[in-house]
Amino acid sequence: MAITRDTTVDWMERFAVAMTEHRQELVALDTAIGDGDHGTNMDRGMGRALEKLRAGSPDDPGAVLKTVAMALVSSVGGAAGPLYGTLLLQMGTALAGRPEVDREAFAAAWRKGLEGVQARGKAQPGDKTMVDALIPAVEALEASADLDEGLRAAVKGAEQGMHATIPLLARKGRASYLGERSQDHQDPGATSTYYLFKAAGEALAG
Amino acid sequence: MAITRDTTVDWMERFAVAMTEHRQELVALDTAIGDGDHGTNMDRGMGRALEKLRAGSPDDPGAVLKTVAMALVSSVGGAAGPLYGTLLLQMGTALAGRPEVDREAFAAAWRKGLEGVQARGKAQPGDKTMVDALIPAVEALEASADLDEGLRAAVKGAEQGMHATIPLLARKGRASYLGERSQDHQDPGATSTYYLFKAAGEALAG
Amino acid sequence: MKKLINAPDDVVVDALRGMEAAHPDRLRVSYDPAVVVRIDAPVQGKVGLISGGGSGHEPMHGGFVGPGMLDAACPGQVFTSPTPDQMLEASKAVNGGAGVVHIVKNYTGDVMNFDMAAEMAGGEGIEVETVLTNDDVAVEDSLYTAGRRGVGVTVLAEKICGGAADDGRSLQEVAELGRRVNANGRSMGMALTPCVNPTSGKPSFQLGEDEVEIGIGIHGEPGRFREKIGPASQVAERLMTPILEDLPFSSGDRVLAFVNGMGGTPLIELYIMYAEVARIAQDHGLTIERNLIGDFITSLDMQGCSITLLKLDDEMVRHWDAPVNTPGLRWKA
Amino acid sequence: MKKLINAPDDVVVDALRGMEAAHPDRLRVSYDPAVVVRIDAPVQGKVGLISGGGSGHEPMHGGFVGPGMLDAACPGQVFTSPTPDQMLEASKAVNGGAGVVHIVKNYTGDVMNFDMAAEMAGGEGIEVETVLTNDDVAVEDSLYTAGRRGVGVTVLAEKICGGAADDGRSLQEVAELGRRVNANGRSMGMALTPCVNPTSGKPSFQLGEDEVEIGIGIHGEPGRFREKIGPASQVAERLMTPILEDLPFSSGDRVLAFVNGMGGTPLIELYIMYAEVARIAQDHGLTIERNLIGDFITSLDMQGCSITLLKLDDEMVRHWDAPVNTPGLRWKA
Ligand SMILES: Nc1ncnc2c1ncn2[C@@H]1O[C@H](COP(=O)(O)OP(=O)(O)O)[C@@H](O)[C@H]1O
Ligand SMILES: Nc1ncnc2c1ncn2[C@@H]1O[C@H](COP(=O)(O)OP(=O)(O)O)[C@@H](O)[C@H]1O
Ligand SMILES: [Mg+2]
Ligand SMILES: [Mg+2]
Ligand SMILES: [Mg+2]
Ligand SMILES: [Mg+2]
Repeated sequence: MAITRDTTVDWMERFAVAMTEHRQELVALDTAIGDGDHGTNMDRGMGRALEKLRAGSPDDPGAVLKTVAMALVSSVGGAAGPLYGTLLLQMGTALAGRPEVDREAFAAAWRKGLEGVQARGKAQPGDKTMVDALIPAVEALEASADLDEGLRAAVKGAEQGMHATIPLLARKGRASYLGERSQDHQDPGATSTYYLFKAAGEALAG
Repeated sequence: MAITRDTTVDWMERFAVAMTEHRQELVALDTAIGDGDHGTNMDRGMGRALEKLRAGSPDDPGAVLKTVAMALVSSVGGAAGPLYGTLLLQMGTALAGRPEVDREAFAAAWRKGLEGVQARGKAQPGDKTMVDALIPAVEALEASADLDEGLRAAVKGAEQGMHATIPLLARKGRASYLGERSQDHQDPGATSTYYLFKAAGEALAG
Repeated sequence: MKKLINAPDDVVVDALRGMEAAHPDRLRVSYDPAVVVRIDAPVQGKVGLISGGGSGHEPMHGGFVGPGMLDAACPGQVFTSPTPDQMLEASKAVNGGAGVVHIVKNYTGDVMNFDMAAEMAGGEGIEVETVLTNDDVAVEDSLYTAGRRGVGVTVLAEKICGGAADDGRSLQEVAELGRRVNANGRSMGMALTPCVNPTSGKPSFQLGEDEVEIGIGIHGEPGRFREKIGPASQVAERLMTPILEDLPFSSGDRVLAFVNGMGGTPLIELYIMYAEVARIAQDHGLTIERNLIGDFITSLDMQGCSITLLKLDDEMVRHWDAPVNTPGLRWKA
Repeated sequence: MKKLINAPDDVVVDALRGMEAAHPDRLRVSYDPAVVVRIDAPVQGKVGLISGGGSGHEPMHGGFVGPGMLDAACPGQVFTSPTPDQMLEASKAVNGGAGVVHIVKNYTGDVMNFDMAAEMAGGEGIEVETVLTNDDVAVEDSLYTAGRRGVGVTVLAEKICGGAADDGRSLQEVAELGRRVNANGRSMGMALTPCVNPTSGKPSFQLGEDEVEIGIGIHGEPGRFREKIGPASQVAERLMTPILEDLPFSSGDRVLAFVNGMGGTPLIELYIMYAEVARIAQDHGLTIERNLIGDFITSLDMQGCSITLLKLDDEMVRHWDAPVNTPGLRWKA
């Protein structure tokens, strides 16, 4: 089964719910190695994104992601705003005009999004950022045969990437100010990225 | 036995020691109904006064009291500075030129000092101030037959006056800002005044 | 107690050393007796203007010494009024032949020490006029108490009298204007936290985790009452209502609104308070023609604020707007 | 958490309402997107100067909008960088045809949002030059980290670039000067207490009753190390030593010394710190030609301070001394 406008909207709504539910968890993670606002920022941003979705009613998956991207860029701020904004903007652009999206196109869009995030933030794998959750998830999606399997694998990949950030020493973002004190903490952005894939798995799997 | 220059210096030295020993007690009393500096102010002031006594070596009881008065005026500040300064300045002036001071002259000097304090501070009896310790002490000194008896009576009078301030509602000084909340607290200035008489009893009795 | 100090007993002297090091071009600092004097004092023919009080209220008073405001300030120990010898020294240093105005906050200690100083200055042939400030509506005023405390209006009186003195007004005129400013100004303060006096090292009062103290003084004196903290809008009402009723201020009045921080409150909160003050003033038909927002008369590290409203007339506005060049207040110079 | 606010989510908007109510004669405030613009912007032919960042650092940046300093400021949520649409709006509002300088503190979020804004502004034909400040020596700098944080130097760069822009300098010249200021400035901060973010309601870090945190950031980021509190002289050494070694500053240098309060520290303590800074500077043969003491780049209610030293040249001094008229910094106007 392919990804449609409606399942994409469902994905974004589930992600918004997750950001509200896990707001405190993300705040706690960001308080430990950052400035404690990641949960608040993402929750505020996705709330704004849903408003825009309802107002604009975009008519294909790409347009949905672009709408969310613009809302995040103009309401999240911090590092996560430009990063998630760039991620979804690149994905939306890659999917422009397609009413239905299959695994291959979806994986390609994620690749473009990942490239956009790295271009914007200059983070390398292992720098303890959302990139560490993105890479294994995107690679899993690329490697799998069909969408359902790919989504399952991507969620697992994101989860592993998220956990893998715990021992890492942060080299980008606020956490890098802590040097070694940034170790033994899970990266907030990698955690919100895992929830993005988790929501995708729930909404987009047939 | 009459009061001499040396016994007057001894009196002031004992008062200075008392202000150091009871500094915290006076601070605590002033913290409860004032701004917590009475002990610090008096201790600092009497420390300065002893320096001046050693430097100046005044040659009669009146001169000793004037020296202490000027030192207090220029180093205590707050309400207590002008009040104790005026008290001792008036006493010193009253005793000017006498190498030896008997009970009668001493009592008369205290009366002048008390009048000076009331002129400076406008406090009436019962306003919960040092005046409430001064009045019974001075009256006792005036009423008694000889110096030793007078000093004992004055110390007792000051002590009773000091305790009598506890239930009073403050009408002068910072404590008056508290209205009824100033009740059930002993007045700091009445307390330091009691120590002034106590030191007199120790130093001036034959 | 955690403070950026060397030793509790050195706080005032060390801060004066900082003032002297920071503003050698504007201020002369003497230590015994402690006096801060504008560098070019005495200004011949100009009425001299001095004030003083316990330390711990910075920038008041030393930070207000300079052209357009005070000619000298006498810093006492923390929360303890200065002594007559300081005030005499200051009066001599700023007397340009036109007499000296003493601006005195109404506290027993300040009043008695300035009284002695005025007597001494008179003895040395210096004409002194005293302006007593007592604008704190949190304290009930009566013949049988020490009367109201002088708080926020003191800052406004120092600026406005400074403008008038620069403008060549006579000793009487400057003093009269100062008294008029005091008569038309009302203040009230509140605290979120007590302050910690470096000498005692202890909080000036105890306050619950969710309590505020309404009607506090600037020496950590507890206030009229305490209550559970409410929104800024409610705190503003608590302070504005007694202020508005006391003068009273009435619809059509032109006012200066002064939102003052107690020392530990961030500016962002003072602006939030100002928004509420402006709303309430408007609801009462007042026109805020001038305002002042920031830490000007503080209480060490206390968190909280005070509000002062001054009913303006043209002369006050003119002298408020006049150039001022001090470390703590500066414009048009 | 006890604060003078109405609700955690309204802090920034309510404070902006206060700014708008307090300074209608000088500032224009828009709320969506949130931008504070000087009333007479754009000034034709003048290089436009904007900055922005998370709120909670007041008076920076909104308090520095006005003649001689910033043309506009973009306030983000508390401690969260603002968004590109705010910066684009501000750039449009202040572009007088000579281009716009973005003064950006080096934080990942600020940098990325300003990058996007610069791209958008370029798309609309506005020439943008970015000045990145990264003066915090508490953070080790390297290609493999986010690099040093921008702190105290930002205030100095905003004033000095503002003076240059008023002086008719070109976009390139103003940006170059700003970069030179950053290259010649170093800062370090410390905290006696953490700050409490209104959104989380929790202290940004834990500190013992007798501990200080050395090397903190302005968002409650913990510092390099913590130690038992010592006298002000020792705290000053802790901050000055790495600053002096880093540039390095050497005997004979002319400097501007900036002692900044973190928001909850009383002015009297900042002057005590300044006395120590002046002593240390003198011991190292530096000449302090200018100074700034007070709360200018704060961290909500945090108690503590930061020290910034800027190695001066004649051009910097001239533009520092130039008239400035903003709510937060004002002289000669
Ligand atoms: N340069 C970067 N590249 C990729 N991701 C980054 C980068 N810097 C920060 N991040 C991500 O952003 C997250 C923090 O986001 P957030 O707290 O919202 O922003 P801020 O750090 O500005 O407060 C980090 O946990 C990290 O995953
Ligand atoms: N008007 C007054 N007349 C007489 N004594 C007074 C008056 N006002 C205050 N006092 C005395 O001064 C004492 C307080 O002294 P102190 O704490 O040193 O001064 P301050 O109140 O200025 O801090 C009070 O306890 C009271 O006994
Ligand atoms: Mg964060
Ligand atoms: Mg006292
Ligand atoms: Mg006192
Ligand atoms: Mg942030």
